[in-house]
Amino acid sequence: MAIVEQEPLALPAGEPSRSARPLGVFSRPRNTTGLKNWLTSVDHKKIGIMYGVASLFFLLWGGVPALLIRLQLARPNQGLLSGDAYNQIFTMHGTVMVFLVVMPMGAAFANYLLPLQIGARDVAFPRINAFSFWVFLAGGIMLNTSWFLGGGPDGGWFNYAPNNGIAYSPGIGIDFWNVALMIAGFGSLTGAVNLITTVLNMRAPGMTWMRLPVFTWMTLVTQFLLLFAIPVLTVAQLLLLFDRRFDGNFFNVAQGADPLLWQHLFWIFGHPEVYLMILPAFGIVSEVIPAFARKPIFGYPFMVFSGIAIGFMGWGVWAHHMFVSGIGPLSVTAFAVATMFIAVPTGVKVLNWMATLWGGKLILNTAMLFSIGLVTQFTLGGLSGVSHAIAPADTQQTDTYYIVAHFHYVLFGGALFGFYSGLYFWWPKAFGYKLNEKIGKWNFWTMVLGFNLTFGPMHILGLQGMPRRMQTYDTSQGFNTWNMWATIGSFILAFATLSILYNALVSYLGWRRAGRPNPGPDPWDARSLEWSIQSPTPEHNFDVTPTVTSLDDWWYHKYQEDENGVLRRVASSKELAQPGNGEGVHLPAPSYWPIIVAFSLPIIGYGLIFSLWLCIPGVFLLLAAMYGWSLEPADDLDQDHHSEPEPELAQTHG
Amino acid sequence: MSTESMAVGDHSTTHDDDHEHHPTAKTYWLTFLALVILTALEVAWSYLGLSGVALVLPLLIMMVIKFAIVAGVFMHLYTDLNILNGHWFTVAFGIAIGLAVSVYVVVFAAFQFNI
Amino acid sequence: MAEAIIDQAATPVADEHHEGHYTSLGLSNMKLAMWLFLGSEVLLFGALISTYLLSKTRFLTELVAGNPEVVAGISNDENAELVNEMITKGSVEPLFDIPFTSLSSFILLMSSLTMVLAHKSVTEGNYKNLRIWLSTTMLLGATFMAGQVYEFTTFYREGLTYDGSLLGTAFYTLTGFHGAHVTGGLIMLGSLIYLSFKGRMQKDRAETVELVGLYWHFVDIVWVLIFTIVYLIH
Amino acid sequence: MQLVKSRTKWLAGAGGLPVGLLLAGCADETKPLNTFNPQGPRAELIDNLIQPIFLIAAVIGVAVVGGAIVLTIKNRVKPDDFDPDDFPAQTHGNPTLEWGWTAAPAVLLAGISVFTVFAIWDLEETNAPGGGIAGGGELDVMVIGQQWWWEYRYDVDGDGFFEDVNGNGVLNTTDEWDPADAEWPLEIALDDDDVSVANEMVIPAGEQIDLSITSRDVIHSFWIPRLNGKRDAVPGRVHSWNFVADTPGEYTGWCTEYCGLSHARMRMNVIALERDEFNRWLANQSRVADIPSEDTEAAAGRQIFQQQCASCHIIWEEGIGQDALYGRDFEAALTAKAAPNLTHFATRSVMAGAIYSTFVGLDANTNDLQPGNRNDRYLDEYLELPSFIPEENDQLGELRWNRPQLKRWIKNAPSQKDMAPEDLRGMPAFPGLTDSELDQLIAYLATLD
Amino acid sequence: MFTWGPKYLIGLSVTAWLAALAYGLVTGGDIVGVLSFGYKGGVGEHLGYTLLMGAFTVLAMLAGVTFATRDGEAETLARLAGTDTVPQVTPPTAPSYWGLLSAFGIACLMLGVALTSVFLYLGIAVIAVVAIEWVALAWSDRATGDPDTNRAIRERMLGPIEVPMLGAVAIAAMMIGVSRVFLAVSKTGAVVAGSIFTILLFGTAVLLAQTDAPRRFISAAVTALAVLVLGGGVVGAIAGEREIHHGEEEHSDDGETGESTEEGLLIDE
Ligand code: HEA
Ligand code: HEA
Ligand code: HEC
Ligand code: CUA
Ligand SMILES: [Cu+2]
Repeated sequence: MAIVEQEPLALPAGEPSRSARPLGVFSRPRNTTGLKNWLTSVDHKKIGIMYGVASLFFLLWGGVPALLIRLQLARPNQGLLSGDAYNQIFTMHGTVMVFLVVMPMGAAFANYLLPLQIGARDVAFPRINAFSFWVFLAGGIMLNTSWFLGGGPDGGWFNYAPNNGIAYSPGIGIDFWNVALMIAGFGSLTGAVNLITTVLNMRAPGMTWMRLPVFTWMTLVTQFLLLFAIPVLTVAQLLLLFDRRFDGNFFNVAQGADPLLWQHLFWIFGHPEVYLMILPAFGIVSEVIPAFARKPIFGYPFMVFSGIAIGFMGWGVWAHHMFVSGIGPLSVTAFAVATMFIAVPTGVKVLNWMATLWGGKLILNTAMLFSIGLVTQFTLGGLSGVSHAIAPADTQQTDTYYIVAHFHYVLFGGALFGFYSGLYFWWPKAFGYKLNEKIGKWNFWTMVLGFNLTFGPMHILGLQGMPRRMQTYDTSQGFNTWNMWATIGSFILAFATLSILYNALVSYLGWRRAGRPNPGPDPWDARSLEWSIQSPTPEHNFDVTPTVTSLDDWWYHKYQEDENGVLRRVASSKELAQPGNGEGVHLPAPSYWPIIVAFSLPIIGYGLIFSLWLCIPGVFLLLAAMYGWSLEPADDLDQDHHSEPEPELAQTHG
Repeated sequence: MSTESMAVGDHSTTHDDDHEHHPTAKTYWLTFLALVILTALEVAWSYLGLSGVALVLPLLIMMVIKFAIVAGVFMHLYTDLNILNGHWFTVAFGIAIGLAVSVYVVVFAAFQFNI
Repeated sequence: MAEAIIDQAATPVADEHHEGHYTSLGLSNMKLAMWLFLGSEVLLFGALISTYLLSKTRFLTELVAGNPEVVAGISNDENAELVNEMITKGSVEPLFDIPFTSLSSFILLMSSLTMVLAHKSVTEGNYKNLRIWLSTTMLLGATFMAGQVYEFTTFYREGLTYDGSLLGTAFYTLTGFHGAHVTGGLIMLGSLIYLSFKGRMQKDRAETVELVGLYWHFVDIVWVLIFTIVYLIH
Repeated sequence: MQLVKSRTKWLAGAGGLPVGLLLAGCADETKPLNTFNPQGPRAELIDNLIQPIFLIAAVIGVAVVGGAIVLTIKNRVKPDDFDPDDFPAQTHGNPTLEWGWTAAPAVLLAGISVFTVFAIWDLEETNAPGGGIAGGGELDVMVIGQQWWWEYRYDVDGDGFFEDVNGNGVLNTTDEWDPADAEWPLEIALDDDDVSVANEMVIPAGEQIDLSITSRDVIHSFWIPRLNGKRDAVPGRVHSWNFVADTPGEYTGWCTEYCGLSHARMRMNVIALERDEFNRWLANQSRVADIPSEDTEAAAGRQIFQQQCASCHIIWEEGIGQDALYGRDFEAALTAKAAPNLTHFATRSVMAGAIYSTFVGLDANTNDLQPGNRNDRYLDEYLELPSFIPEENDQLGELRWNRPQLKRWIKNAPSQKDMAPEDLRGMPAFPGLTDSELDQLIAYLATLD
Repeated sequence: MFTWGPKYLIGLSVTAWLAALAYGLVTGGDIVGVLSFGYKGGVGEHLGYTLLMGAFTVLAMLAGVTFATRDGEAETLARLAGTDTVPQVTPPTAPSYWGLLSAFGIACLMLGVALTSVFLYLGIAVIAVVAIEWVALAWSDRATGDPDTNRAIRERMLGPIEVPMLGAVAIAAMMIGVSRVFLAVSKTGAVVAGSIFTILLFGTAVLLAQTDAPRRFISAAVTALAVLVLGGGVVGAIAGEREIHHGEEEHSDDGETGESTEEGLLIDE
């Protein structure tokens, strides 16, 4: 796979460019705007935005089932959803939220920001980048088509064996879950390879390890987690695929199989997965808080190393999801203790953020509020996490709403709050206008209210014994009151979740009405390199690759300490920022192949589910497209370069 | 991972193949010979009718040596090691192997002992 | 393409003079990416090998214990002797044909040698030998695959069906996956040969050969593991 | 165990109270699944462990959240006061501090982990080998989950239940054999003395019950919150677990591992009785069923039962040996073949995955899924349950057989509980049964006391 | 005037028609029914008959169309239109064997309908290949005025499909061929054959790499190997698999069972 991006498969060096301009789809896409451009773009910024749009869409799409769950559970013995429908709905809710919302949202920020923060022109492999996105989207769409093609998966998001077997889930929903996530996972994997290479190899001169912005660091750790975790999930899914589709026996107890194998494989992936969901948000917060506290991040090295530590420790705790699975007291002991200690590096992060707030001059705009929101809400979720780590206590807590409360506090109160913060923070960089602060504050406060009202009661419900994944309950169990509150909260939360879209719309219209004023390169007076270029980011990113001399280099271009050690502004952002004219800059050309390759995979996927015959055209298309890809030079040799009269520069690329 | 050496690396450029000192053909042939001998030894060992640790341990050791030889010589990890910062290949691969071995050994232990 | 982006605008002219391009680590992007990819493959094969080991252990325990379903799953009309032997030995060894698999391992090791020689040839600009070694590698790989086909057919005939037993499922999945990787490598080798005949695989493209080589050696390494863990430690 | 108890006690004393207050209303009888209402030493052990930890967590939580809020309010700059050239002190960090707050939680957690580890091992403790039920020391129960009800098998004669495929039917009451070592598939050797009941587990109070938990199909989880935490029922594995109920009473639970369609309707009931009451109960359960005399309604019902129901349900009668049981080997795929043993169905207070009461007050006659009056039930009434059944002209508030619900169930079980009988999971509907036939069936079931 | 397009199509359609008649009759139709499209009397097996008759109809119509347009032949068309100048014609990009191959494919298809499904699949495969290749070729022939460019375009379009497919076919042929040999000989025989083959392969490679072998030599070596593999495969396939079941080696050592002699025979072949 990896060789396809290789230029050597193109014309040899020095060979003059062909004069032919073939027709139709076989010529390279040239559009720089419009739908066709979005479909064929290899620009990391456009891809980042597409990731963002897709995951926001899926947030709503995954929120609808959540609301249905809450409606069903608002009162005892409701009949809104049948058992079957309920099972599909919570499974899809969890799956969509994890795989199609939080993960791609992390990828959105990573894609948009990584090259900018390290001073690069694009990621290492732009076409693979496009491929990663499209393959994620293809997988996501395919997963959701299950609704129309015979029913959604009903195994829960961790889909334990043998309940996921064909005997217990005879529909095709689980096959969709299986195959579609395998496809989406492939995108994450290629994305990880790409982004790691980018960070390792494409940093601007002087951008040493200890000068990387914290967000970049956290994303790097995240991508390593993906790189190593995805294949484990893939294997679990392959085993399931072979069991379900080809009568394998991996989870066939009658043949001596042990169903716990699935749990081990899934959670070896699953636990790193939860950290890779939170680390990008941690990175975002570590950028936002210093910017608006107007002081550097407290304890940069500790922030970095605790992130790395979380990444490593995340690999040693998976069986805390299996405390009651019967893995034996020795394993339980080991994993319980290991799990508890993950609170240490995480605590370092939390306390360092607090120390950054300490003595700062805080500008409490929406982005900052959401970041502080993360610090508080995540901590609550983390603390309940530690209480799960007390294995004996977890035998009471596991599979109750107490767990549901925990993971919504860390996922929504952590990851999503962080992402919202990031959206408000980087919106002007990406789109050239700020989001409305007033609506933003509404957004934040309704979110905090709705969030705590929804998930706070779940702590109590869980400890009062309400199991999760319950289609309904009885009055005699005493769950009525808090469930009602949670349902009310969830609608406030839905309103809050939606309001960022409303905000975007209102802000855009207002901005247009005001004659599209430019917010300037550095609207927040922030610290990292992406603020040293114009907003919205020019297509080529940097006119001139910056040379970095310190952490927060951009900040120290603007401000320097005078002889008294007092920080003084030496120049304005406007003067310092790169003007954004990309003379002579050579950009990778758009390509059709990534999207074609990406969408050939679901064809194979449908084939695996419905009829193997369908795999034949799928594989055919895949092979052909991969070949087309590798024969296509990464640069469009025929294309004129930006404002350069003589078309051919190809020969310089040996 | 000293910050120092990385900082130096930051200013380097790609080393062309001419600058890399890949092994000579002779080294490759000798490596191959070693691999063949090890394989033969492995097979022979498996025919001794041993069992338990006596069977498994030597086989595993030989396996690891073969693994290391292929990775080191054929995949140039040994030579790439010498290049400034080239240990990133080894780091990436090494983390992977370390993670895989430890994680899967733990899984296996959990099943084996079930305690 | 990498160069397009790394084509650091700061020094556009200088770039024309040296072949390598600026990267922070001084390593090639492609090579780094390949190693990262291989790292992730380590986890993949690790999981598959672990699954195999676990499944085999469980299968043997049940078989020796005489679990009728498990016995029925591996038995066919003719292999009573084989099944008995497996039960008495408590091992899957009777199934295997170690001499033949040793030959397979040997073939794959040999193909690693020819692969590395191919790379050497291309760095030396010896395109004839490049083609010879690439083709030999590919033919050896195909021979290995022929051996797999042979082995699968034999095992199947001997009663080890894919769906009949846990062992069968795990064995065919693991070796099949390795086989799929070999096949992928064969396709890459085929492309290299094709490009070489088209005159597009020259000295300055040596890295491509090296990358395919990395992949190929990795697949070989996996076989080193499988051979020892699956076949010899039965 | 002792060690942990003594150490956690003082912690609990210090921490338990405020936390208890914090979760006010938790220890409330109307919440039968409450984890803060331990009724046995196992649950208490867990409770004592977690209460102080909740307290610590609460303190940290309040400190962090409160701290963040205070810092935010204190340090915020009003937009009007904002002066871009007025900087706060540019602190880059303070390694001493940071090492401090790395070490402090680590030390705290190390302390907590000591208690945790002890508790983990304490919970695993199974009974010392003893003389079986007859000796009055202990009770071994095998708990078998399946979609979507529980079966309990009592080892009455104390010879152990299990034979593995090698025929190693060894006592699980001795040290020598751990059920976890059993080879799959297990066969369950029920002797004539042993007892099999569904959905409702009856135990002697104050005695440790050793459970061997397994499953016939998918993973379930056995959980009686007031007695102990949960343990998964995994097919192919036998997990040991145990609990003690301090006082007689009813303890409810819920299957807590997602197990498909009717996971929400797979609950369990444990009734703890005084020892002598328990003995009485056990003696009754060990009996075979009476055969109704000819020409009664019940006899007609028995006829129908044998035609329609006996393919899945067993009722032990004179002459039907216990080893003629269905499910002597239970395999993953045998789901529907395993249906509740109905020999003493009329003595149960719950049915169908413990979602329905088998007896209700008069006012609840027409209301399905209305077990509210379960709270009105008394244990002596439970014991007298069979005698309530045939009464005519009940007084208001008196309990009687839940005929309407039972009728609905037999007529069309899948409409009462999500099931997939077409995939052999659950009980099918019998649309062909007429009203009078249903009455006859129920009359027959009512004789099964 | 008949150009070769309609000629070819008419030929094909007649073949299809005859095949349909034959098929209908063979599978139990009567002559009237077969001739009258089943209007009166039976046509035998319906599906096959319908398919073949359908093929006939389509081909006949195509023949009509090409005849009417004079096969798009420039000269003829010009004459028909009465123009003086013949439109400029670009020479074809590559010689086309596709017509021939498609006839072969259709023949296979018909045989497949009538005889065994192996031919049917082969026919479908051939026709699919032809369809893709021919369309691409025809299109690229008219893409630009420059035959070289046209060839380049054709390669650019079809290379991605052709090269991996051909590669896959080659690899598959090798895998099947060699494995057939292994399967035909005895267990030890497989090891021996494998070793010999490998050493041969490797030895040839080493020799070729060492010496300055002329091109012809290399071609010869490659051809020899290919023949060896394919020939061996065919022979092996014809010989069939040896009796595989466990313990054969022991048996043959004893030399007392029937299988061992059979095995010996197989090796002899
Ligand atoms: C973003 C995702 C995310 C994050 C970051 C975490 C973080 C943590 N999680 Fe969570 N977890 C999930 C997502 C996440 N989790 C999900 C989705 C599930 C359910 C899966 C399912 O079943 O569906 C789950 C389930 C889960 C379980 C299994 C429960 C069960 O099913 O029985 C456990 C058990 O140990 C656990 C523990 C922890 C711990 C110890 C942390 C720690 O990392 C938290 C550390 C943070 C803090 C502790 C707060 C800050 C620290 C300080 C202020 C310092 C001082 C603190 C102390 C000294 C205590 N989690
Ligand atoms: C990031 C992850 C994430 C997020 C954001 C959420 C968000 C929410 N989740 Fe969920 N949740 C999970 C991850 C997440 N969840 C996971 C992993 C599970 C476990 C699944 C399993 O057990 O397998 C779970 C399970 C889960 C349960 C338990 C179900 C059960 O066990 O039976 C519940 C119950 O209340 C719940 C509720 C909610 C609610 C009310 C929200 C709210 O935040 C939702 C807010 C609402 C919206 C975002 C909708 C806004 C849109 C509209 C109002 C409509 C407009 C529509 C269009 C334009 C199309 N979630
Ligand atoms: C195909 C198998 C099958 C048949 C036939 C069948 N049942 Fe059932 N029955 C079940 C299963 C399975 C359950 C458990 C359902 C559950 O609770 O999830 C059950 C539960 C019950 C219960 C509740 C038992 C308890 O202890 O909870 C009663 C009473 C009952 N069946 C009566 C009948 C009667 C009367 C008939 C015949 C008219 C009948 N069944 C026929 C499978 C069957
Ligand atoms: Cu059984 Cu959930
Ligand atoms: Cu976890």
